[in-house]
Amino acid sequence: MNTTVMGSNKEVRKGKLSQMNDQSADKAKISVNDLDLFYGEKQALYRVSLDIQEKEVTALIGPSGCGKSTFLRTLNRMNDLIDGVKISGEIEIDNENIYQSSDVIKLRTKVGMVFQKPNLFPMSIFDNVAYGPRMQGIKNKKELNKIVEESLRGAAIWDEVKDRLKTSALGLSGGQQQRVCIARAIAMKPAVILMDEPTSALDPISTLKVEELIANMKKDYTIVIVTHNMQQAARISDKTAFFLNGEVIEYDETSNIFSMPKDQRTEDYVTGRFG
Amino acid sequence: MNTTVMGSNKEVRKGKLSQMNDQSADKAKISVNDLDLFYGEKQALYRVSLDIQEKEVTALIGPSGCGKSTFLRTLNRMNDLIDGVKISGEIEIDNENIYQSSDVIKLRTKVGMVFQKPNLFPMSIFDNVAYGPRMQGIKNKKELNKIVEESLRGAAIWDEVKDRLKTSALGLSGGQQQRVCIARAIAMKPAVILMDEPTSALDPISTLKVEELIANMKKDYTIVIVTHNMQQAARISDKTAFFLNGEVIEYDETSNIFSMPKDQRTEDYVTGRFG
Amino acid sequence: MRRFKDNLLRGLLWFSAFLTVAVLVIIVGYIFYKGFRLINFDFIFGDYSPVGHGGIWPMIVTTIYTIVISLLIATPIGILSAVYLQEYAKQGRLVRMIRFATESLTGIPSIIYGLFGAVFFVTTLKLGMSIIAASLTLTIIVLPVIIRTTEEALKTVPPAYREGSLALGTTKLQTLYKVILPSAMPGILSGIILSMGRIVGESAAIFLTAGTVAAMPDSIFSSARTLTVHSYLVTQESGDIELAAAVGIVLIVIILVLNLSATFISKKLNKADY
Amino acid sequence: GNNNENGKDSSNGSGGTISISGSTSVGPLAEKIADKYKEKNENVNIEVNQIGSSAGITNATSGVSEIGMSSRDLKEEEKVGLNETIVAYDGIVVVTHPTNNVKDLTMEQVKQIFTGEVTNWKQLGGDDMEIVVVSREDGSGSRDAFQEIVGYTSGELIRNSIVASGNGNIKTTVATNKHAVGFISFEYIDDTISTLKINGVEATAENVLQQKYSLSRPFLFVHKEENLSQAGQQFIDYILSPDGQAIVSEAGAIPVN
Amino acid sequence: MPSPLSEKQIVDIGKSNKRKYILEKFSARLFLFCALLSVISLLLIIGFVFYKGAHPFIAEGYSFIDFIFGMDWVPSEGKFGIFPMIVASIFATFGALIIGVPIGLFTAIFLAEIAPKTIAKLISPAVQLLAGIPSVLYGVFGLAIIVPFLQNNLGLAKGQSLLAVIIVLAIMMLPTIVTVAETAIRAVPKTYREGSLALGASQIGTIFKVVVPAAKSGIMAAIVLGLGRAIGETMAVILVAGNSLILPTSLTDSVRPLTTNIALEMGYAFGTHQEMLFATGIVLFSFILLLNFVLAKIGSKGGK
Ligand SMILES: Nc1ncnc2c1ncn2[C@@H]1O[C@H](COP(=O)(O)OP(=O)(O)OP(=O)(O)O)[C@@H](O)[C@H]1O
Ligand SMILES: Nc1ncnc2c1ncn2[C@@H]1O[C@H](COP(=O)(O)OP(=O)(O)OP(=O)(O)O)[C@@H](O)[C@H]1O
Ligand SMILES: [Mg+2]
Ligand SMILES: [Mg+2]
Ligand SMILES: O=P([O-])([O-])[O-]
Repeated sequence: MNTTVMGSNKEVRKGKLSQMNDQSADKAKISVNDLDLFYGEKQALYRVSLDIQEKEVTALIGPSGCGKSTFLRTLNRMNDLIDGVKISGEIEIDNENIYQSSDVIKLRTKVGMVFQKPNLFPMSIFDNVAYGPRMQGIKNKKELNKIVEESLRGAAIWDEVKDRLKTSALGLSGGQQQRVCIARAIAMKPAVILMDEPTSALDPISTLKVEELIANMKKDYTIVIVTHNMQQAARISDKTAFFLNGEVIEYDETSNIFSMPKDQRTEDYVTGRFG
Repeated sequence: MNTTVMGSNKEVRKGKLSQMNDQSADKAKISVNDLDLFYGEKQALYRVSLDIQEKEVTALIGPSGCGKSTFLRTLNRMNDLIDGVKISGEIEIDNENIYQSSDVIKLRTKVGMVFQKPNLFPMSIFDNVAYGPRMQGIKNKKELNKIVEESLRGAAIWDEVKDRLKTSALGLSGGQQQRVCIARAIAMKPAVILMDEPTSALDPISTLKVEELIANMKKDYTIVIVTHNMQQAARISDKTAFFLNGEVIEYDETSNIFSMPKDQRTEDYVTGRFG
Repeated sequence: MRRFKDNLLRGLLWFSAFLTVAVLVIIVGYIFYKGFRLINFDFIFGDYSPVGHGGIWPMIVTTIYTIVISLLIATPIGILSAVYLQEYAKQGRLVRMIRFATESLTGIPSIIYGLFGAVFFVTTLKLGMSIIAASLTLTIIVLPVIIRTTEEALKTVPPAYREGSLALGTTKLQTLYKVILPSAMPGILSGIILSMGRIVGESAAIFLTAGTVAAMPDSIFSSARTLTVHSYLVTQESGDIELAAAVGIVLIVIILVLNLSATFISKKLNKADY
Repeated sequence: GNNNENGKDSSNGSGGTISISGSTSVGPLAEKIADKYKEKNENVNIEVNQIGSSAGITNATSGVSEIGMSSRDLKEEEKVGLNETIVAYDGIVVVTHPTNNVKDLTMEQVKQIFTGEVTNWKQLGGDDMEIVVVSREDGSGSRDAFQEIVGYTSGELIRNSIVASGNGNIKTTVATNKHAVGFISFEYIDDTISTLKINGVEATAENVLQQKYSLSRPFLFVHKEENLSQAGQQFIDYILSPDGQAIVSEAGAIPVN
Repeated sequence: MPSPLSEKQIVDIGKSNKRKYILEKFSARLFLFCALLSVISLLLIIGFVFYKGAHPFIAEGYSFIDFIFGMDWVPSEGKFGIFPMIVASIFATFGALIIGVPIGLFTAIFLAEIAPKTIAKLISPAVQLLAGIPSVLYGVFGLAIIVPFLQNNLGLAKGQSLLAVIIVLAIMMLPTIVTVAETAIRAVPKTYREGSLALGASQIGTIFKVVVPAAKSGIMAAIVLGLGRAIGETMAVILVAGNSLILPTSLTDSVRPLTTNIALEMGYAFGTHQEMLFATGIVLFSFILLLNFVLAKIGSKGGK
């Protein structure tokens, strides 16, 4: 079934995209077309269309409540969990319409996520990080140990927790918890990682480490990150999308967005003159 | 009783302070001496001593887990709620030892707080903001309306919520929630406001607004703010304290901390070379 | 004024707790005071005889049978029902209906359950007056208790746990038994403890379905007498309050042991998570 | 479980399970006799369920139990297909609180008490205090018999009488209330309550047998012919035997002679 | 970082996902089925009670109005009026609610919020333990202690009374209400308490304005379950109610609630009498449904 859907969608997609963004049409890892999203009666996203390139970091910026988190959460269908959410439009990842395929599990294994607030489980640090791999059926202790260590190192938290892996993860400070959350997502080695202000609770040191990490991961992974920190967006991202009231106002190379935005509102926002 | 305590304490305090910081001895709004804090066995603060001046903004910076939040929470005795917390040393606010006086309620009315994670109650927005004043016995509808509007305006959130004051506060986005939290604290018109990374969930626009607000409030209030954002600390604070592993490494005028720190570790940290 | 109100309320809180504890202490004290004299090895472990006070070992065994069987059936069904209501169902007519049904079941007097069990399980399903017929009846009685308490426990699990787990590509089922149920465990357990209490305390529903045969049951298809039914008959027919109280003491000890083991198990479960 | 089938299986020998259910008044007596009987016939198992006369009769009719016990006469509608055997008689005695100094009543006075014509012990030669009447529940064998012999109907029973379920309940109620008067079966007499003479006659088994004391009623075993196993028949025979009747006396009930 | 999954593994995951989805679907059905079992049970019980209880009115020509509003209950004379019992049931239930709910909730709040940990750790299990004490023993206690107490202190001829029923039921509700409500209150997130306290609210203010409202749903559950216990209780009530067939006019009158009427006579009832006891069950049932309905209404109103 999937194949037919894929085939037919591809054509639609190609057709659409060729009008907009010729050279990147075939490489787009994630392709969003005309996405509308409603929370019950309230519309939160308006005709959002954007192509996210593979092995790049895409930053989503915009004022609070503009729909960044909402958009991010459609990419791994986390909004499915909320009652009364209606979605129209198309989202394709690897040329597959994620709302037509029914394999949400595969989607979410492929598209990892780090949330705005740390949401560790009431388990040990080790079990938190090993959670995803275990659920995929990895039982081997050595392998798990390896995954957990790598992931924690990757999230720049290994040294702080290596002696207390078996203690509750909820005893950590906010920043520490958030970094374990990142480790937990990394442990799944997803293809795409969605991050919703992952560093908003981190100190500059950890933030830098995570930024470095993101820069590193970019080699293999596609990353979409929501951030309120302009500098961060400027530092780490390749492309930036500016959201306002549920619409994408401008989407371009990060350097363009910050140095020569086309839209007045973008300029106002990135220079802090907005509102 | 208070007067005697005050009298006797004053002398001790003066004696101590005169050795350290003569000219500000009499003006210190909050004076902390030799504060040790333990979570059960684990020591989280080591001999912290610092004087916080009235009508100034004092920023607390330092890497994640260094004890900033812990310190902040001793100032309004929020740590009393955690089992197994042991405190030694002295904290005086307005020359009154807050751990000797038993009137925690008065202390907390005087010392407001905004937390790291938004923690609105499951009530309407209006009821959240009116909560504190109501608890103080204010029943008059007009008065409450006025307080709520002023506070929400003060937290730069009025326009976004004025049409939905009676709906649940939990339906707001993270940033919106945090700003309502600030409004809730402002509504109490406290003398001191403690803020634990109040803008970490806000976009730059709201952040700027809140920073402006803080600058404004400084005229009347004493503000202590934990932040991970160096720029923010530099922009808004008069004094900055750098924490590391539960100790205050350096405490000075903000300009000094950022331009000519005395301690190598401070310098490393503020320039991002740390770790 | 506010102070005064606070102090008044605080006083009421202390007073209520004191009252509760006092009442409970008096009741337990009374039961022990009345029945303690009869407690000895023969009374507890001896075989029943219709003359004198008789041993109560067959009733102890029957009581344990009913607890175990009813809980074995009711606990999974109850928990899964609650899971359905909280985690799976879309709020709608069906859920309202189920909820209404469970709530109504809590209010039905046990005598009606007894009559129903006697007609449905004993006669229609031809189970005869037996431990199994009583256990099935008890299952229906405690089902709403387990459902309701489990639902409440599930509600307290933060949504962030669900999101966190699902975002890692796990199924609802995995999320359920790895994250949600473990963090809801204490609440579920208190529901199970309440249910045990209800099972142990039941008389009307049991004597109509299991009967009152005062002999060691051969199997779960035997008719038999539980401790509570025993103390009921004794109170009702011979007015021997000492004997009823002595049986009560044994019941209290059994419940105590069950509660402690339930708590122990939950601690174990929690440990296993770390 | 399938008592019924067990019973049939054993219809050739004298082993198997005999299931008996019914009256809570007859139950203890049946248990005692069964206990003795089992000592002699080890391969017999007797289940005695005390669940009320009506339930016992229903069970005997439906075959859930082999034998039903009743402490009252069967209603016409209940009689269809059931055989009755009187296995004992039971005396009923009027009881009061031990401190009550009224010790003897006429049958007429008993009637006046229970119908509410007399409401103060003073009127009966006792202290000046209200009478609290304690009766059994409607349908109880004891109550049926008591009312019939004393000569009043349920409709005439004083309205605010306490209604207690079971002999034990009446006993406890009367034993803890100085005002109270009730009636219980001979089997349950002890020193927590005081027993009254009726028309000057002491409530004893002898007096019942000599027909001097008229408050008594039969204890019945009922069964359906086709459900009664050989073992069951043998058990009924045993009860009616001198051995069985000796146990009846011992238990405080009155033998059938 | 190299891609962690080889081709083969990816295929495996695809397969196991299929299994997962099948399991997922199956489990959802199973859960629904479990949930429906309660409905089925309820329907069976209702069907059974109605089948038995409606018979006299449909087939034997008894009037339902006379049944509900009749003042006389003399089964042997064919008089079946349960009005006094209805009144007794209502008084007993509300009386128990009025006493038991506040005391139970306040105790729960005390244990969850105020009591020192050591004390709470001692009392909570003790209270749970009491949920398991058979109702007969509560009845014995009521008969041996409460009834004489009322009789002596209120100067009555007999202590079996509406008041005794109310007290015994209130006591019996306590363990259920305390246990369920305490769990619910403890589950309220700490951040709510912190937020309120940091605003200078007193501990008591915080408890009553933030914590208790946040635990509302659990508290309603506690009340519903406690009420269920009170309405469904028979054995203890039989012993202390007196079971007189009079219309109660004061707390000291002895009464016969609907449940005791059923339990008291069912063992001896036959034919129409038995059916009328089932009809009593129907009335009781309607009473319970009505109460649940009202509570649900109150619950959703408080939720706004
Ligand atoms: N579950 C929900 N139900 C109804 N409305 C919602 C829900 N979640 C979010 N919204 C609304 O949708 C809009 C977009 O919210 P979203 O959380 O995506 O904003 P955001 O850009 O992530 O903001 P922030 O930077 O504050 O996190 C907001 O107006 C918000 O109030
Ligand atoms: N309730 C607690 N029990 C035990 N240890 C705690 C508790 N709260 C905090 N800690 C520990 O105390 C130390 C200081 O924590 P604190 O939350 O004050 O750090 P922080 O500087 O605010 O960090 P962040 O920037 O991540 O919020 C950390 O090592 C933390 O693990
Ligand atoms: Mg967001
Ligand atoms: Mg902190
Ligand atoms: O219990 P009885 O039927 O013998 O009164």
